[in-house]
Amino acid sequence: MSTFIDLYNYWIFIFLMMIGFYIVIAQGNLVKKIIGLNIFQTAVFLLYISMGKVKGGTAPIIVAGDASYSNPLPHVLILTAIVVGVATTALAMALIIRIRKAYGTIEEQDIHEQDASL
Amino acid sequence: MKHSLLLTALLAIFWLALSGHYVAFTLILGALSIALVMWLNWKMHISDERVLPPLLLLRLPRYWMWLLLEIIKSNIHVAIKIWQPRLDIQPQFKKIPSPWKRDVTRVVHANSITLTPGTVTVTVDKDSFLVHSLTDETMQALESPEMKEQLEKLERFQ
Amino acid sequence: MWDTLISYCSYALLLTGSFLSLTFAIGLLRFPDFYTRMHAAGVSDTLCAGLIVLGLVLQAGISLVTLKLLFILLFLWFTSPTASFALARAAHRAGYGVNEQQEASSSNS
Amino acid sequence: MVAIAVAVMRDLFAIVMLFGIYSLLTAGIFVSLDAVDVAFTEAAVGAGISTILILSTLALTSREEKKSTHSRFLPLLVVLVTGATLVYGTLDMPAFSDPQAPVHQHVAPRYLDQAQQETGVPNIVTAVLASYRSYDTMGEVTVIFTAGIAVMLLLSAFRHREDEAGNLNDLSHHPVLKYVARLMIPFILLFALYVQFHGDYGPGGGFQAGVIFAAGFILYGLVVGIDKTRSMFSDSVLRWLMASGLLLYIGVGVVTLLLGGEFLNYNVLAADQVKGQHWGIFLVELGVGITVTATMIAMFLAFSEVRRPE
Amino acid sequence: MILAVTAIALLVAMALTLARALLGPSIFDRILAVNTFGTKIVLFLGVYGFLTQRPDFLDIALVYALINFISTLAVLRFFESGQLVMPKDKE
Amino acid sequence: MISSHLPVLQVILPLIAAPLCVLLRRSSLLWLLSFSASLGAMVIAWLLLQQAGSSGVISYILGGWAAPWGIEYRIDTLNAYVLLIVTAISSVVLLAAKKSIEQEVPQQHWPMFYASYLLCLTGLLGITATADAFNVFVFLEISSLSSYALISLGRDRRALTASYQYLVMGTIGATFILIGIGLLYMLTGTLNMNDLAQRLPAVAQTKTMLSAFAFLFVGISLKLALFPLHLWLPNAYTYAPSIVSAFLAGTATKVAVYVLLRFIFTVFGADYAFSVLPLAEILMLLGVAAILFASLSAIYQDNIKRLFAYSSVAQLGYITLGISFLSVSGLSATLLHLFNHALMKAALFMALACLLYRQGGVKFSHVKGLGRQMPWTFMAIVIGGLSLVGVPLTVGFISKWYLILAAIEQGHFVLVAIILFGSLLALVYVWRIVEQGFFSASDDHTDVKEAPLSLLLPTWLLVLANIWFGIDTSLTVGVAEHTAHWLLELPAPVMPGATP
Repeated sequence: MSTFIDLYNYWIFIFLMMIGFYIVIAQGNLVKKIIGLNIFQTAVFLLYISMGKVKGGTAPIIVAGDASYSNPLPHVLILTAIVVGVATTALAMALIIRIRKAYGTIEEQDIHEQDASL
Repeated sequence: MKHSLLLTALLAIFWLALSGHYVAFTLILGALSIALVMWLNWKMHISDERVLPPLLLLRLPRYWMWLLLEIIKSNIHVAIKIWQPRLDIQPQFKKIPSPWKRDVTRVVHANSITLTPGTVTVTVDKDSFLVHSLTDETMQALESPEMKEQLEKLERFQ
Repeated sequence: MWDTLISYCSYALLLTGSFLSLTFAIGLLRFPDFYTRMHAAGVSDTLCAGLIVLGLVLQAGISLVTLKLLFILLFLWFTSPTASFALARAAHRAGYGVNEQQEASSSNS
Repeated sequence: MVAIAVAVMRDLFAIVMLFGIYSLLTAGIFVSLDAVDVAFTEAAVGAGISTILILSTLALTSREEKKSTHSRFLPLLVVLVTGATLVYGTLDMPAFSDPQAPVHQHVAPRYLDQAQQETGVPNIVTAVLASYRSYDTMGEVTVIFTAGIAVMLLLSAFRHREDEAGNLNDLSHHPVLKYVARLMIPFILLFALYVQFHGDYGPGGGFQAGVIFAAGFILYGLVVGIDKTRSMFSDSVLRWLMASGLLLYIGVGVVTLLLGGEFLNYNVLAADQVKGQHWGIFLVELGVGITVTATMIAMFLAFSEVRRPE
Repeated sequence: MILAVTAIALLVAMALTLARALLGPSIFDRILAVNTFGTKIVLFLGVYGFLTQRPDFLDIALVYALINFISTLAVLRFFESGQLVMPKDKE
Repeated sequence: MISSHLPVLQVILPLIAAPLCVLLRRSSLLWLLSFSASLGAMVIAWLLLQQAGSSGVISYILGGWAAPWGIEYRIDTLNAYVLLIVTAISSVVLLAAKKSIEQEVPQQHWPMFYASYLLCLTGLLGITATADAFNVFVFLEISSLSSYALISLGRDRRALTASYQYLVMGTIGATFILIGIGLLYMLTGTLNMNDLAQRLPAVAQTKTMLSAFAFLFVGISLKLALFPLHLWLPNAYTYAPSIVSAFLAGTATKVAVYVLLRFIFTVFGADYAFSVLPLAEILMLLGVAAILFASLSAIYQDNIKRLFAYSSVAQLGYITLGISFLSVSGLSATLLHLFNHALMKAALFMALACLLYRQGGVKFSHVKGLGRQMPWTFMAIVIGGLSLVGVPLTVGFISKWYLILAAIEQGHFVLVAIILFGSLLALVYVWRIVEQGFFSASDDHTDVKEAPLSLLLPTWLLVLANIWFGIDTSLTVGVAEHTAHWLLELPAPVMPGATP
């Protein structure tokens, strides 16, 4: 039982990740898929940040005096990952706009039907 | 010109307040940053006399004091309405006149109305606002001569 | 003596602020239509914000933090009514609820 | 909670709003987990840029989602398997926020103990980002750059012609907004520069500053008019800025190479190590800021100028 | 102590606002809720900074306020331009 | 002085050229810049291979920070070899790019096209050179984002959906990899691969490590287009501009295979990887499934590009099959096939670029009877195809030979049969093209000319390489065997030609 409580942050992360992942693979709407992807990625960010937390620590900006700080490395990694995430989102959105122009729809199914009928 | 000086001064204050590191390097960076912002401002016509009339700044604090009182009064009023077990509100739209010549005054007027709980400016027309009000009392407060007086003073001070 | 007075003042401000924030959140849920909710939410946040920020200012004493807090407050007081106003205007232009009977009941917009 | 609602709802627009809240909440959680820099970025990106981009896309496509007739079984199974793998993995994880966890024993302590002496930067996140792992950060700038040119590549052919641009200045005949925005933009821009140059001391740095700087112009574009913003930032100006930021970053690396150090070893930039680090970090952060600003503005403009479907 | 009370009050208020955002019913209600939510989170961050004795994180609160404002405007822009006029009645 | 900085120059050279491309307007300059950057990278890769062969592992610390704190580049024969493959293919493909994109990509997009191409190259090289797990993720995304952009440039509107599909699956893959790296970091507190390898055995019993391994494996498999996760590949290759198909087919999946090898053998260690999960069985099963299903699918395609895309999935099956034997000859087969498949697929897709240049399409209906009008192009396809089948005197033969050897060594005679059957299937689909080209009644394209020299030359360069390395195997087999020994931690034979 104690494991369960000790790890609660990770359970939250897993829960969010599963929802996000589900949206990505189960939804037919292209925009919504990307939103799901974002949720999925944000969940992973949460995993990283959680592991960097130290009990009683504060943000890793050194101040005078003795203090314990949280681990800065995951923060750095996730900063990079967030940027990568937004870059992917932007690119996906541009693609969706083009797809909509080419097909007139942003539903996966309609697109498949149109392609199949060619 | 006057305006540029004023804006530069304000920006400098803003920078100094934010920075908290008063060594030569950051101060030089601050000066460069302000210069960059002023250049962009000039290039893109973002802010000019009409947006930030220098004289207004002198008058504005007194207006704010008055407004603050109004806000507190109406806040209490609305808070009571919310906690009342039975909803006792009279939502309504009304046009109220806003005969001000200058943009600044009109903006201040419109935002003052919105800031005061219980009333919201919905649209701004040439010489009137459409206002939505939660109750009769809040609407009456808007039409009080006091508000008009305060705004007139503002208009004169530009 | 002076310190205690200041901290009591600050506590009073903070508590009133929190009380107001709760009040308006309840108003947000209780009021029947969009415009009235707006009164509850966007508008009243300004005082609630003011009280809390002032409470914090008293805690901080005279320092750069105070200035930053005041900037935040000023910023909120500039943007919040502007945003509310823009929202109200958009809703109005979209033809939303000039007559509130019509929509208190339904979800069509 | 929010995430479930996102999964269930079908009004895409509402979903985006909720997504904004989700982002803000996540950012709040980051703050409570001491990751202030990350929260800074997530707020600016998730609640800001991503939301705006997704909204622009919705405006150009459609906002109602059709009911999906997909089979839900297979996706659910995949998700459950993934989740189960993770749950299985968590069983042996060190407890949350345990200071004895291996993560806090290796590599990280050195950053916390020595980074300030070695780089002269009290914000360890900045020190690691811009010095210890600055090569990663260069990759990050490259990713942003790539996305920027990709968006230009995809959307530039669908640009409005000048005469059509008229109906785009939506909020520009909105006196109150216009006024407030004009009043605030100089301060927003200055604030961005402050964030840029104070990343050493507090949360912030090139990326966040770039986003805020761009946000200033996005506000300008929203309120005063897209075409006015465009006249300031033509495609070639933006490209030039995007490339120069990245080149500045790489350039610092090349200079350190020529001075006899390893790539991006700032120590060789000045006689004194801390001074060299200071200059190096300053310059690469500037590079990041420039590229990010230009890319964000470019993306915003590209999305805003796409011809609307009839 | 008082700070903690304030923080909790703000959290409760945030939860209630979230409920409004989820309930809707109209899109404007949601935007309103999001906007209010943003303000609340700004305040919360301020209080939290004091709670953890690191008030120098106010910059983040400032950024939140800024981003919140801009994204609200961005949202509204699409209504003003008649783009996403009004949703057809759902379902 | 230069020689000590080669590892980083390898990646930086194309990276510097990319933003410069965006600033240039003249198309000849653009091409020249890109080509010289790529060629320079190839020369560096060659030098690195020499260095790595003679002096073992080359380590380069970036930013001057020692390894677990800073990021490190570690070049050994394995990644020097992959670097050489990637840069060589890239350079040859770029030779033809100028002509080909003139027709397939609108002029306004050229600067961006070259920039994306170089960024993709940078990303692939970065993944290969680095010894830092998180750095892999960053460069993976650089290459992925630019390849999404490149694919979406295809003229068919399906290029857009193909790119979108690839984006979603690629991002899921990358995020899985990110989760895996995160879990590993959680267990050890380090991101450096070498450091990881030293610290992981201590935590080898944890469930967390197992799930980290599972996530990494699935994530990389998505990028690698391993059999059930290959869905993005056929569309992406089919609708991308032909230059892009040639480049990606020759490089992207190869690098993914490299990452898989790197994680399995260097980070986790073969002992761990093959004992906790039935990895050998999984890889073998998926490899066999890929060979059979993808080859069968290829037979039923009427678009030649798509046909070859499916064939790529099948060839990746051979490559993973080689890993599954966990023996020197098996791994040698994998490594050889990395190189050889890159050569043949690049050659074939380049030949298709020639066809596309003249005919505007590569369906069977487009190529009926063209064998007489475009003999050189078709000869290229035939030789490339034969190499795909595995006919002696071509490179395809060498790798299949080693693969069969490995199967026999372990007594998997069923697998030998399957490999031979796969070759038979390959023969069928290659024959279909030949039949259409030479023995089908020519429609009314008597006026179609042979492809321009600037396209044919690089194509034939690759074709001749196919034959050359099929006959003179000293370089490839030498490197592959050396590396295979090294991966399995057996005493390695001296690499031929590696003189300091």
